[in-house]
This record gives sequence, structure tokens and C-alpha cells, in this order.
Amino acid sequence: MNDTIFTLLTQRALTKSVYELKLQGDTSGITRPGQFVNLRIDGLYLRRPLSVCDLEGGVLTLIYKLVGKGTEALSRMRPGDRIPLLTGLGNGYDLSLAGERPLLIGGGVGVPPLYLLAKRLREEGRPVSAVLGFNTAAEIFYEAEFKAQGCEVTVATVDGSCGVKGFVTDALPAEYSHVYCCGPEPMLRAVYRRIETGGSFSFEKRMGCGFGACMGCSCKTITGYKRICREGPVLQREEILWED
Amino acid sequence: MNDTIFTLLTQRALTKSVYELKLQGDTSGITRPGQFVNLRIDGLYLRRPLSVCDLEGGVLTLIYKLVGKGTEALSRMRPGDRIPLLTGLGNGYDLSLAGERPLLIGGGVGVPPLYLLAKRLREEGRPVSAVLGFNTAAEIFYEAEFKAQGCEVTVATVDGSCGVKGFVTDALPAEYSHVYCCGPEPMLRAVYRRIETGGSFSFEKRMGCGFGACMGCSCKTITGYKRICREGPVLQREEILWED
Amino acid sequence: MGRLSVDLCGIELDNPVIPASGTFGYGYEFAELYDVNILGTFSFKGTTREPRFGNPTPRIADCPAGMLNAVGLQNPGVDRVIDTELPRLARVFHKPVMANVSGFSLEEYAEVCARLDPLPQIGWLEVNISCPNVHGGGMSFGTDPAAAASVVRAVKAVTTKPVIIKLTPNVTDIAAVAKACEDAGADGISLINTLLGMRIDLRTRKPLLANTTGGLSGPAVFPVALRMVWQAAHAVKIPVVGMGGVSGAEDVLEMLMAGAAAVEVGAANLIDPWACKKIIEALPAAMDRYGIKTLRELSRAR
Amino acid sequence: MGRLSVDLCGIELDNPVIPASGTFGYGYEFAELYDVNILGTFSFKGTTREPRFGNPTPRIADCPAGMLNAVGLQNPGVDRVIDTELPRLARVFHKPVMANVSGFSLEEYAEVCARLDPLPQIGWLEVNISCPNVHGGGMSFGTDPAAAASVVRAVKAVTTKPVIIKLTPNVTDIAAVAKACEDAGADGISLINTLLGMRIDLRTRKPLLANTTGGLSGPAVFPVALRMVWQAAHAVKIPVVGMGGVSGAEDVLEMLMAGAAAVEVGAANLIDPWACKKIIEALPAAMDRYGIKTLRELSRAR
Repeated sequence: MNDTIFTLLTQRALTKSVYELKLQGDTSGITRPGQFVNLRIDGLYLRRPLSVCDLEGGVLTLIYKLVGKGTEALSRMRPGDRIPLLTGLGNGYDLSLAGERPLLIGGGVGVPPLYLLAKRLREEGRPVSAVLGFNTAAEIFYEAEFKAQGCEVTVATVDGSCGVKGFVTDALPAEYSHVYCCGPEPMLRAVYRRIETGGSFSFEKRMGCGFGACMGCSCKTITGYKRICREGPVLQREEILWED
Repeated sequence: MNDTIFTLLTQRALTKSVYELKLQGDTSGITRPGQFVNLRIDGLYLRRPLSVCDLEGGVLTLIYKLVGKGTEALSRMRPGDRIPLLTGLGNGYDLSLAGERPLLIGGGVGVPPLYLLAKRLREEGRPVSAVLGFNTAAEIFYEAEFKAQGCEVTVATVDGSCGVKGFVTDALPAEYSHVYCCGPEPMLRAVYRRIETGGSFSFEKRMGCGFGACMGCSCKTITGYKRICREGPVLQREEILWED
Repeated sequence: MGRLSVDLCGIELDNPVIPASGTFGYGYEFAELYDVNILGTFSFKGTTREPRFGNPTPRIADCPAGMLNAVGLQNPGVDRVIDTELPRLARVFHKPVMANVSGFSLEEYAEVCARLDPLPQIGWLEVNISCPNVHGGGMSFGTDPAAAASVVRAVKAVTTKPVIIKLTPNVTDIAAVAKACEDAGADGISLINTLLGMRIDLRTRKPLLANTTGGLSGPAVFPVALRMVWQAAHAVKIPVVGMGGVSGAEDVLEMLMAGAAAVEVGAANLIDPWACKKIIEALPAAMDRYGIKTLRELSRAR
Repeated sequence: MGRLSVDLCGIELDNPVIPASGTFGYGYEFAELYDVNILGTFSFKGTTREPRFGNPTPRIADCPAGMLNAVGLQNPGVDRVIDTELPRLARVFHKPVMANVSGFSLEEYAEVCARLDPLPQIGWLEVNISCPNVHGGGMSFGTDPAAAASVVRAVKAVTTKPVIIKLTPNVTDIAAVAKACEDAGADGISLINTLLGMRIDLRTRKPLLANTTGGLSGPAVFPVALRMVWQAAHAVKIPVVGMGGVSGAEDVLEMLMAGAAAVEVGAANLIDPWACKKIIEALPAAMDRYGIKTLRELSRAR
């Protein structure tokens, strides 16, 4: 974990409510795709966690959806503004599990962390399939970016306004070696039930500190209690225990 | 009372701990010298009151001393920063009481509100005497500015390092028609006891709202209870009731 | 009946926003700033039998996301309120006003309420048994269910208007105090008054307030206020007026969802004199954001 | 004896800064970030007889100048703490540590304290009778002077180390609870634990926390904490450990001036993992600003 101050370079809207931030700063603390950073925002007490979307020569890309006070404050920030970040939080994705033909499955704002993962997997020369799920055509983002990385991209929309009509589970390819999955919990559950290969599932929980001190984001797993912010956010399919 | 947003033009140190701010904005709410404005500062809940030092073509001059969190935050502000202000607060000085030869007596950060008063009195063509008291030479500010307005300025320092050695009451001129006085309460009391003419005394009290709603700054006077922020900060010599 | 309207003890309010006692004077200073008739109503400065200057100064201290006050019920006394303040208010405010009453004895509470009750201007009597800044009175009644009930009975015996008891949060069991007030015949309760707090001046090493302690208000207390409103609303059937750190339209909605029938706004008026106007104007858009058609549907949700 | 050193129940601390239980785990995560031996000491995660997962999530909510938590005493249980956590801590922390103990019965408090008391690593037992987030235990002991005293007696009967009782602020009369603990033989008290609060999710119209209510901490509670520390310090002669919203060196000084012998820092560690290090490093300059030569002179000032 590093404590560093980043400078906002650009902010742009990807959809009506999804924004992309590019920040300049010391990214050395970030060691794996699937990790997150924790942003300190003026006027809010707790930091706000966002997963790392991309990393390129000291430029960090984050994507967030407007949901409340924190993200509204973020959306008002301008180039040149300084944002204190804790970086390199969480375990992130294990690339060694990818196998011959990794499959990336993302839903909504679960898509961003898969982008850096796709880049890294492609750098290793692996063929990468990506299934990106959204509610409707107007909410789609980063399809082109995944394609530009040479991924075989399938888009699914719940209302069928673009790509396969239905959920990501209606758009899975025939063959894959390992699944990397990030999205809302109902989607994670559906994918979990559907696949037979190993899978790395990225979970989201309301956090206090984001680095393992407060036990705010604990969950039960087959291998014991885990902190989503520290032993997570990525859990392996074999260890997941669904609470209901 | 006006609610307006001002933009910081310049900030400079007048002494080691006294700073001068120049702000651009709508000053139409300010009707009299001796009134104050109430600043909203990020990260602080209550506003911070500062007396109006000067007013010139939409440029407002404020002077403050570094004393705590609020003034520290102010001292970190840079040109271009926006500051929400409530303007035109308090009764201010009544120029019609000045008479032939008004005497202005200021101590430390009590000096600033007398500067705009001096300007206005000079504009009316009256001869103005000003006695400015400080602890030591290093803490003197605005002596030149008062002289530039054509005031007859006497400086007093407690340690004698500049001007008359002693308190403002040791440096009073022989003749004056009315006293306008602003400074720490012990100085106000000394001046009150010393003079025989009428006097307008500007008081300082810890305020809540600054516009008469919270009763945080009430004081007892011969003419009844008054709110320093609304019926004050200027009280006439005849009505003052010293609490002790 | 508008989208924002709510009912408080049988009187319809155009909206649930009510400036809290002690932050709005007797209304006419604010009437210089905006038409105060847009308010649901407001609760005027806490009134006692005798005129009071209140506590020595300093009475105010700044705090993180809030402030301390120890004004100590400065007010001109009930005679002057009736002779001067209310006629002056009548010229600018044409709705029923909430009369806030404080006292140091059962007799005083009863007498002041009896004096105000017949005035047509007054819609509700808000009886403050929770002022933390006066000694030998105020809060001591609010910290004991039996004492609180005795005030309710004393006031109800001599009044006809709805009586709303204003409770202190400085208690172990707010539900017990609320229930005791309901059982004694209160028509409603309002909470929270301020949380007892303190600051020390690092230079003098002495308390910042002349009164040593003061009452904490502002956004800092909102989560505590919301919890107590929730607990009180689940303990009684009479209407609960929620207050404590409400600063925006979304805070109003959160209070209503916690079980409040209406909402008082206090400290926010002191840092932004137009706060209540802005909150009322922001309510419709905030309701749209959360799919709320009418505010009554929220209270019904309980 | 350094300029920052203070005494806590006969044990000298290099400085008064103590990370509060539940915000510092068992210390070794923070030891990866800085040398935790610079701390006065720290209070480890609240420990119970049995392992506990705690409450369902969400357990955390953001608030103005603070946060709500309803973790509910997640901990591995006293056996695992003794077998695993403390040996691991011993490798990175070489000072006496404060053992924080929670329970659901007098027997459990006594048993867990008796197990921890003989361990040479442990300097103090901080007995938490104030957790607002567990039912049928914790806070219920802390809200009644007699019940609090019974916990003190049960623990003192089976221990030799200084016993510090951690009190809840959710009471009408904190001085009475503090006095009861002193009279029952407590060696010190610490306060405040969190203020009971709540938030509602405007989208779902339901409580944000799975536990409905949670404990408020952070700068928002500092004025309430300071007031209670002052009241407690005037009510008892035993040392008082002050906590509640302490975020900087000046807050530490203010707490000491209110009568605290040492100061715990909680929520601040969660938003800045280096908070306690920064506070300790900032203390000398802050003391210079206010003409304070040694921190002991402040405690003596009482």
C-alpha cells in the first residue's frame, strides 16, 4: 500500500452516468490487475474505493458511476485538482490461473478492472474472450477498448438493444480455460452456477478503511473469514460461500 | 445583508502574523465603514467574521491575524479561489457624529475598520487624527496608508520600539471632537475612561450567525440587550455597560 | 393538498420544513430575507415567564461539522412576546406558528403555555424540557420519564392546542421518555435537542464557553438524531417531529423515512440564512430522484 | 523521562497516543507501514471467549465528519489470540499492549480477563462494557452503574494487571457510571465508545446498516467526548483515558486539558493508516505553540 497524491489529468463521461478519470501520480504500489485504490474526497470522511481500470506510464485510469455524494463530488473535480490516494489495495487477479483461453465476464461498472487484466493477458500472448453485459445500448462502454487489445468481445444487453439479448450467461463462448468475473452479485452468482472451469470472482462491499484494519467488509468463505479489502476483492470459485 | 461569492485577487503578509486579502465581488451590500463580512471557509462549519478594511471599485480589502484553524485555512487560499461571503453585516460607524476633528484610535487588528472610516471622513474634507497602537515596531501595519489619506498619524508601541512608548492613551492629541475606537477590550476600556467627548466603540465577540438570529453575541447596554452582530459592533459611549 | 404537504397534529403543513427554535428568532429578521410564508411553519425563540438575558459570553464555539451554543434561553419574557413580538410577526407571517416554551418549574411551564394557548396566531405549543444550557431546569425534566410526564400533565391541564414535547438526546433510553410523554397525554414529540458537548481553549487551557458546556448541533449530530427519531417513532403513535443536523432536502427525506411527521431545521439557518428556502425548493427534485410521489406516502410507510 | 511521556496506571508511556481497539487489529498490519513501537501502546481488537464473525454486512456507513460501524466484535476468540495473534505481535511490538476484552456475561468477562492477565506482553486490561453493536451484552452493562460495578468486581477478583473500564456515552449520567466503576475497584476508565447512530438508504428506504444501528465515531463526536472526559475526570480520581474523534496533535492536547491521562485514537487510523505516527510527530511543535513544556504538566493541572 502506498499513500500518494495524484493529479487529475482528464475527466470524461462514457455514458450518462459513468465517468472516466485519468490521474497522474506514483502508481508503483499497484502490482496486479483487479486491485483497487481508495480516494480521499474533500467534504467526505471515509475514502471511496475504485478498482484500477488501466495503468500506462504513470497514468492511472479509474471509472465510476454517479451514485451518491462521493461520486458527485468526484464528477465536479477538474484537471489539475489533487486527489490523495491509497494505492495497491486488495489481492487482485492471479494471471497464472488463466490457462489457454481465459474468459473475462464483466457487468456494468464491473467491466473496468477486467480491462487492465485483458491487457496483461494479451501481453502474455494469450487469446482472450470478453463478455460484457449492460442493461441497454446507451450504457455500453469500453467495448472498443477491449477490441483494440485484441480481445474477442461479445456484448449482451438485457433489453436486446445491442448484441446478444439477455444476461452475460446467455452469451458465453463454447470454450474457455478460466473465468475472471466482476459485476453485481446476482451476476456473479449466475456465472458461478453456470461455469464448470475455475473462476476468479471480484466482490464489492461497503468498506471502512480498505486496508484490513476495521473488519467492515468481512465475509465468510469455505476457507474461513476473509476481508474483501485485503484477502479479496478476488475470491476463487472453490472458496466462495454465498450468504443468503 | 447580501449573500455573494467573492474571488481572491491577492494575499500578502503585512507582518509576521497579519495578512491582507483583496477580493473581487459585489460589494453593494456594504453601506458603512465599521461593518463586517462573514466568510464561509471549506472544512469549517461556522463562518468567520472580518471587518471591512477598504472598498474600492468592487475590490474588498480584509485584514486578519493568524489565530486558529479558520485563519490558517484563509492563509492557504490563493488568487482565483472563491469565497462565499455575507456582506453588509452590523451597524457600522455613524459619520454624522464626527464633528470638526474626529479622532480614530486603533489597536492591532482593530486598526483595519478605521481605515475605510478615515477615507470616508477625508472625502468629507474633515481633518482626521489617527492613533495606532501596536505591541512593537515589527507589528506595525497601515501607518503609511493612513498617512496617504492625509491623516495626522501617531503610532504608539508598548515597548517603545517605534513612536510614542506606551499605550494609545499615552498618545492622544490635545483636541478632538469625537472618538472612533476599535481594538482589544482593555484598550476600549482605557479609552472610554480617558476621553470626555462622545465615542463610537467597536466591539468584538465570538459570533454564531453574524446576522442576529442566534443570540450568540448578546451584550448588556444601558439601553437594553444588544446583539454585537446586528445592533453592534459599534456602540456609543453613553450606552456601554462594562461587564466585569 | 400539495405533493409536499404533511399533517402535524391535525394541522396541515404545506411542507414539512420548520425552522427550529432559537435559530429563527421571532421570524421577522428572516422575513427581510425571504417570504417566510413558504415555510411549513416555524418554532419561535424559547419563551419563559420572565425576561432572560441568558448566559455570559462566549456562548458559541465552532466544531467539526457543527457548533456548540450555550445561549441559555435569552428571551424577552412571555408578556413582551405577546405584546410586541407576535403582533410584529403577524405582519409578515400568516400561518399558525409553533410557540416554543421553556421553564424552571411545572407552574412556569403551565402558566406560560396557558398565556400563549388562546392566541389565534399559535398553532402548536412546543414545550422544551431539554435545554442543556440552563441549570436547575430545562434538561432535568427531560432526562427522567416521570418528570417529563409531570410537565405534560401540567401543560395539558391548562391548554387546548396540540402540545409537542421537545426531548433531549442526553438520555440512556429515549423510547422510555417518549412513551411517558405519550401516556401523559402529549399530542406529539420533537427531537433531538442538542447533544451536551464542550471545547477547551488551548491558549487559556480553560473551557471555551463561559457556561463550560454547551449544546452540539449541526450535521455532526444527524446520525444520532436519526437513530433517536427512529426509536421514538417506533415507541409512540403520536407524531414525531425530527430534527438534528438537517441541512438539505435529502436529510429531510431521511428523517421522514425514519418516522418523522415533519422536520425542524436548526443550525443550518445560522450558516445560511436562506437554508430553509433552499431546502423547500430542492425537495421536489430530490423526491423525483428517489421515486417519491408525495411526502405523505413516506409517513404512511411506517 | 521524555517531554511527551505520561503515566497510565503506574506504567510509563513514551507518549499518550494509543490506537483504539477495533481500528488497529492486532497491530501487525500497521507494523508493515511504520514502527509501531513509537506508540505509547495500543489497544488490540476486542476479544471474546468464543470466536465471532460479528454482524452481517453492510457494517459501515459514512457520515458528516465521521462514520458508523456495526462490526459486532468480530474476533478469533481468546484461545486463538493467545496462541497465534499475540506471538505474531511479539515479533513487531516490544511494549506492554492493552488487551481489550468484551463479553456477554460476568463469567465471560472474568474468564477472558483471567486468561489474558498472566501474559507478560499485556500491560493493561481494557474491559469494554459499551459495545453498541451486540445484543444481550456489551452496552447493557455500561448503561447501569450497578451492572458496570458488577463487571469490575468480577474482573478484579481474578486479575492482577490494571483494569481499565471502557464506558459508553449513551447514558444520562456518565459521572455516575464512572464513579461506580471506581468504587468497585477499577484502576482506570476509558471513554467514549461510539455514540449510537443510524442512517437510512434513500433508495431502499431501509437502514443502511444490516444491524439497523451502529456506533458513530470520528471528529463529529469530539465535543461530546471531551465533555464526558471532563465530567468523568472530575468525578473520579483514577486515570481517565480520553477518546472520541481525536484526529490531530491539538485534539490530544485538548483531551489532556480536559483531564485525560492518555488518549486513544480510533477512526482516524481508518482514513489515514499513518495517523498516529503523524500525531506523535506533530506533538512537540503543537506543545511549543501553546507553551506546554511537558505533557505531565497538563495532567498535573487538574
